[in-house]
Amino acid sequence: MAALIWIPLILPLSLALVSSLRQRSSWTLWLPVSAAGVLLGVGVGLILAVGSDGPLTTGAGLLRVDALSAWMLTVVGAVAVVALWGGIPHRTGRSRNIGTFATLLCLFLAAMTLAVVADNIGLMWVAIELTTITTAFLVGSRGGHGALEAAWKYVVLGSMGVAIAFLGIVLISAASRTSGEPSLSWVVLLAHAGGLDPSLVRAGAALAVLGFGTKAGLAPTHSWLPDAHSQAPATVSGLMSGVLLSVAFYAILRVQAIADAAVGPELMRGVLVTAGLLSLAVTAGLVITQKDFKRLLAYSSIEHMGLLALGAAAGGPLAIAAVLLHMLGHGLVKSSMFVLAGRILGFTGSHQIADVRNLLRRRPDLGGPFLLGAAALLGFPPFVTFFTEVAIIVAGFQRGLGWQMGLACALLLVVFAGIARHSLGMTVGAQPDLDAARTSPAPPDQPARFRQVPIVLALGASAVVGFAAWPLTGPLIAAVAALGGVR
Amino acid sequence: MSSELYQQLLATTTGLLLLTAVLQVWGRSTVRAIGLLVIQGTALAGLVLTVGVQAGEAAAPLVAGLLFVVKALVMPWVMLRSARLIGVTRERSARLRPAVELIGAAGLTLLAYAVSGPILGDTTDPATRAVPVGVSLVLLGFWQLLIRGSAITQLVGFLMLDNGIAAISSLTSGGLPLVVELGATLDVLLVVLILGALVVRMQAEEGHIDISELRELHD
Amino acid sequence: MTIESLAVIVIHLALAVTLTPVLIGVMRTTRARLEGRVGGGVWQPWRDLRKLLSKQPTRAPGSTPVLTLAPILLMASSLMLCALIPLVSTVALPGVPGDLFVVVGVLLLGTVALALLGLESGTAFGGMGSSRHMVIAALVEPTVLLSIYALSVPAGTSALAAIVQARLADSASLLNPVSLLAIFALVVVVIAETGRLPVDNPSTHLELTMIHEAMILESGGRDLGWLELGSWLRLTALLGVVANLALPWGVGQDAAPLSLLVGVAAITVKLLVLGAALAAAEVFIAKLRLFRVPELLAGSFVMAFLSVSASYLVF
Amino acid sequence: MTALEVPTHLVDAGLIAQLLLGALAVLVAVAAPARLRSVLTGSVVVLAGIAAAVTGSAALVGAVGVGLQIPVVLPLAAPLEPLVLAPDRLGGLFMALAGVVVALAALFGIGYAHGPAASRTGWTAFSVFAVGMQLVPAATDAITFLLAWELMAGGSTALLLADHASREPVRRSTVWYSVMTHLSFLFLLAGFGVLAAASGGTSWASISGAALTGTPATTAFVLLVAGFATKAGLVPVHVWLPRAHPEAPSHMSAAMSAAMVKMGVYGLLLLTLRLLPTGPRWWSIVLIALGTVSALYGILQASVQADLKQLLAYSTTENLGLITTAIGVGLLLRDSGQPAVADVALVAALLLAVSHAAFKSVLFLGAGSVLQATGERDLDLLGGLAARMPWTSGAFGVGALGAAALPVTGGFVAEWVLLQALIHVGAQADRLLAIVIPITMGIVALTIGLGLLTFVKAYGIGFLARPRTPAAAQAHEAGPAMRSALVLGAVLVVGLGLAPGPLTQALAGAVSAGGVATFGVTGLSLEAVGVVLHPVALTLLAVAVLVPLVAVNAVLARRHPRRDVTLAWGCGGERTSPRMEYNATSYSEPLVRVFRGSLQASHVVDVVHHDQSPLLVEQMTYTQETGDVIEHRLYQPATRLAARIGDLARTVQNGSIHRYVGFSFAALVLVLVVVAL
Repeated sequence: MAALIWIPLILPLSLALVSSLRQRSSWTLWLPVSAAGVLLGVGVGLILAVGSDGPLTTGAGLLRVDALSAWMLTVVGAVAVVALWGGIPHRTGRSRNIGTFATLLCLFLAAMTLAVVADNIGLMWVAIELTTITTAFLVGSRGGHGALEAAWKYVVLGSMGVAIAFLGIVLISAASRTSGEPSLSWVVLLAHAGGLDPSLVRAGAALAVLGFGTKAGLAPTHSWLPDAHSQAPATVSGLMSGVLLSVAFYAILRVQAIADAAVGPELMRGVLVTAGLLSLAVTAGLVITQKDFKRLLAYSSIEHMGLLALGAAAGGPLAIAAVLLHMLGHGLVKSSMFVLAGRILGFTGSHQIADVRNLLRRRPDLGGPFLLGAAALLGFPPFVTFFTEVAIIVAGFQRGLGWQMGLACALLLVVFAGIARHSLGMTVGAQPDLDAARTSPAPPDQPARFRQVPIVLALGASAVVGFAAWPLTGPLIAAVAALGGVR
Repeated sequence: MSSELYQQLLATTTGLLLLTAVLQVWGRSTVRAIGLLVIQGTALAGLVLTVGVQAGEAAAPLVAGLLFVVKALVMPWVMLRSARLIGVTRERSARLRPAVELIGAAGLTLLAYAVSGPILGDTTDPATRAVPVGVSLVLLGFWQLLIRGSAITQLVGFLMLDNGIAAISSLTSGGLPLVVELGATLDVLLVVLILGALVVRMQAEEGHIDISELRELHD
Repeated sequence: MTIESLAVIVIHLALAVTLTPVLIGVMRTTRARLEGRVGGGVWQPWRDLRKLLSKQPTRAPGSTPVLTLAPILLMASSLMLCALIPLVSTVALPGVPGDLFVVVGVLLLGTVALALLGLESGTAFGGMGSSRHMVIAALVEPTVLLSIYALSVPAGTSALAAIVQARLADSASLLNPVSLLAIFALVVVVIAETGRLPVDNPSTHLELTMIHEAMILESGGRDLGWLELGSWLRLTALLGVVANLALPWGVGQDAAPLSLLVGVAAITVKLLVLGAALAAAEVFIAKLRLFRVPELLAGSFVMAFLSVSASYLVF
Repeated sequence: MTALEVPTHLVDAGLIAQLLLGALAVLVAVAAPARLRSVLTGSVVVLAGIAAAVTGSAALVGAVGVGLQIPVVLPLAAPLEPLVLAPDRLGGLFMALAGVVVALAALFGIGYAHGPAASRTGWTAFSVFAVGMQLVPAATDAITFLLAWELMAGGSTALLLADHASREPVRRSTVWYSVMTHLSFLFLLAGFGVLAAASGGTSWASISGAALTGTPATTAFVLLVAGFATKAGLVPVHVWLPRAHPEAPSHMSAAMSAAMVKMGVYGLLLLTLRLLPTGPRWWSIVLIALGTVSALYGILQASVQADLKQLLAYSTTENLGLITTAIGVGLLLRDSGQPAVADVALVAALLLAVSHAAFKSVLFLGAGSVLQATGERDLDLLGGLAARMPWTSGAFGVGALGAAALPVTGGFVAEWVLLQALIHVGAQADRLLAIVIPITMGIVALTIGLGLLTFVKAYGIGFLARPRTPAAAQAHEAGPAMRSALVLGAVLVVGLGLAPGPLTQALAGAVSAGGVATFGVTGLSLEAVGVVLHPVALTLLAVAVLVPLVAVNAVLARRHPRRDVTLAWGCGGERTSPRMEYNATSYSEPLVRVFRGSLQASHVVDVVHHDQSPLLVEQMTYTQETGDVIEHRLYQPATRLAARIGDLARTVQNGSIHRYVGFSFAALVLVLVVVAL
């Protein structure tokens, strides 16, 4: 069974090779989609395998899949399918760099997989830094001043953050020397958590969380995120928001588990609560007068990461399960939202919220899903985000984060107001279309319907997954348990 | 290796690291900064070798060699090439007055010593006692990123930061597993390559590499 | 019991219908005499009524059933009032004990009928009268309910019959502050609800000061007859309530013929005297500007409020 | 009272039926052809409403079920407990209430819905909203409650958008509505969070079992009251009501106003009677203050509105204020050792809720019928509809009677019970009561008075006299489905007024109040305070009075028949233009003057002079705007502040990479210092 782990590592790499060889073929864009599909399948397979046989190890112990990794693999696969499939352009000209684009996407998937299946903080760090490298070109791939600027900021801020994480990992590694068996393996660290040097673990874990928090888009190290998300092509924004942020947060969860076991939960709780509240505050402040809809979605990602941080800070099986589920729900919805944003951009030719009006009337195929997606992001039932938000807040209260959760609720309201106002402003209204001539609706044809499929699937899945006690609760509980269980 | 020699070597390499870092903050010449990076990379490789040999690790020379090649040769070369390609050898404008820059740098070095003590605890291990130098390098690298407007010097700052981490890594834990070390070095190299490429593209598209002018994306 | 109370109700209605025009006649005559005029005589309202009821009413195209129904509804409401309140005797139907809130509800039905009729006329005057009428009715409401409240607290019930009985039994309570304040507030209520001076001038036809008259300006013939009688009956009923609350003596407590007879005589005297007093007082009062009426009503509200507080805090 | 013998599992079956019918409705809404969509979906929703009414009634009289567990993917570890639907008595009442209103609204919607409201989305949203709302009172734990609550909110928000493409204000209204709804949700979430934290569970049983007191209880009380008050549209969180109700399709307005806001009341009752029954005395004072202020402010605003649906919306605030007042009085008395009178006050609250549901449905549906017939909801442009729309006019009239609390309607009975509770307070020994109760009484009385004026205006201006515009002159009567919904609603209003006894008795069971009995067959006896109300006897008496009167009138009418004239109206002179009629704005003018302090009306007189002479006036325009003081003083500054913070926050993200590096650097230094300390 352990061989399964290699599939999502090798396959994207080989597909990357294939697509780099066929630079001009637009079908290469389907390779990453198939890779993501395989990822999803392997993820599900691994969930089943881990569920029956326990964690799988391979690659000289460097790769290990426990319930949490399997869960994350599934999340990555599911979200990537949506983002990649939805992002395939309607009509592709023969462009020179299609193949490069596909190659980078495949490499990105491989890196994500590696990050999730590595049983070694260092290796995971390497994988996460690799994603910075692959996405750097993707972010800048559209060309132009904005893309260049975004790519620069992304790489500098991202690798700076990841460097801090590396510093943290170094310190954790140093801390493990006192326990007799220097190691960077999750399992070993967690097992010997009691023997770790407390002050080094404190520093290391805090720095690691700060560093991975940069990649996860947590304030105050979130600054690269709105720029990168707004400039990257829709697919890439979707992938970054739905996959990259979640995987970075997965790293935080792993580090937190070790730190909590070694020095108690106070430190991590403090750091994560601060980061979470700051993220919510940043989002609240910046969505009110937001003018760019892709940035709006980017800030919404920061908000959701803030929520995850609060959930992780709360801890306990309920909150952690909610965090893991939220990654799935948020990823599915956010990637479809970015895909839609890309199509809206193609339709109106503008990033500006003010330039997008009456979508529901002019392009119901964009406006309807966009509004639904916004509802899901804002946490309306039956979308799964409702359950996870509620669970995180309730668990937070229960674990003694009273005023913090109260503050979070207040900030969530502002975020809600901002996002609701803007998304309604884009989709509904009775104003006459001033630019109707310029943007006459494209005749809805069969391919257009086909392109709706990933979005419908994503939104549909996020609507029903909250009620899917069978078959999801079991793997979810197992994933929580893999983090060291109940604290 | 005798204890004195070990300590001497440690002192020399870490001293060199700190010296180059401060010099980098001080100066404005891009070329000189890149030159200092070569020294810094060499010192780092020396440090890693020293610590590795002292700890009796077989892979130490390998890692040190790798570091030397990448940090003291390849990266400076890449940067120098980028700088030559775009013909920029000096910072265009100062964001802060030089005095402020240096006072800040001094303050950060002090901070590094202040915070390292409690984190590391009381120790007599000479390597561990040298850790504040690494922390200073990290902070000074950040400082460089913060105060410099040119893309190239930012890159220098980033590398300094990275050197600092490598130094800390070597001083505290005697290095990480080889595969991680390799991967990390490769990653940093790739980042530098990407940034170098971006710098060239920036010069081509914008006509300058002053990143404080990159303010098109904002709220 | 039921038969007796039905008999009492019949007596109430008969008395009210016969006495009311006389009461109006007495009031008008009193006023005329005091103002140095001769007046139409005590029976003139009777004659007016007969004349009006035997004239044809009119109907405009597009008018709604309210035109026909409102006068009847006002009459019905006024008659119900007379049936519910203990004018002659406190004997009441089981289940319909003349609860004060019910009485107010029935009274308001009449008010609403009048107001709707004013609007139905479709003229500026009708609407104006209706609007003013309703504003006053709305502002009077707190006084009404609070004075009821004040009177109910000592009796422990809001049933009018029971309150009158309680006051009869404990005549010391008639002159205490609670009672005085509440009765005074009620008098203001009666004045406002029946459109007497200083709230409204029943004899004016100066358009901009009219309230009641403006609403019925467009009505004629039989409609006007019912409207006039209905409004007068309201005056009788409300004056009767105040009279029997302030001076409960003479109200019968059973349905025996003698006590009924005494009751009839007592209420007749009380009503005529009170009516004459009211008319006499009106001679000396000028009508208030409409927008000073709320001040008057606020004053009465304060009295009612004080009387409630007094009922709790003093006794 | 003995619990009726109801099959135990009727409740469960009813819940399943509601869920299935809701799903079926969504399915039909999506699948049915456009021509049949309204009829089919509407009918299914009517059935769902009836199912809720039956289930709720069964639960109200004491039937219990096993409960229906909702599967959720999250592990139900502490503090979460299984998500179970199982209405208790109080919940049953509100479920039945919601069901009846939903059935009426859907029946009306069959004929009314057109355009976007009759689209797939429109009916889907309505179905989701309806079922969500019906299930709110069935929840037995906080999470289920919030789930149903948000389904209700989401469905209503979506349906509110129905007319977005034809009227610009819809968007703004929806933003307000969704934000205020979310405010309510977040308050509830935080409140339940506090309760869950303090009691260790989310089910009502665990929370009430913990018998919380002290800071957690107070915090939760404040948060939850704020949340429920927002949903109930109480001042100062009422601002969504007058925006959302007018813009929603009318069957939706009816369901929102008659049933949805009642979920706020249900929440308040749940909170104060079940979850935190032993609060300090000031809690009830808070409720009374909230309630009285809302009642007075709501009716004042309603009385000066010219927009029919906005008027009705503000009147909802008033009625909900009265209900809250009644609850507050009940709690205050319960804490003051007067349980018998307290029970009467609580029963009054329930009666007010039920009667408001009945008459407000009729009123909003009537307004919808008018809107459909004329395209107008501005009273200043209506008039004369009684002659053209007799059914609508009659039903609306009955509804208005109910809203004005006149006999013999449900509204009258409810306010009668409330007034009885107030005057039977034994306040002699208690100075707090001696101050609070009379003030409450005064405000309630003024509210009742202004309510009378408001509804005389609404009916008189809208339906009587002559049409003010061609649109009103060409109005036509509503179709059969709408008509039957209107008539059914009107029957309910009168039915509640005529036979309050049995219902009240059942209601008393919902709040476990004693001392309420049926008097005779239909009458109501408040044994606790020793008073009776027998509307049927009262009606019989009225009939007895009316018969001779009508007979006399008929005789006179035969002798002197009514004469048709063309010159009537306008003092018998030349026909005056309908423009000279009093309209809604002029009708409330005296009131605007009297309450100028709190209404803050602004007047603009625009005079256009004649060309030849400035002394001659060619045209005059008078505009009166009455603003919402609370909106001006509270919300506008808040939104301005938010915008300023937004502008300020933009400097955080000003594009300078140095600033961004600075953030990271500061965070790094901070972390280093913190871990070193």
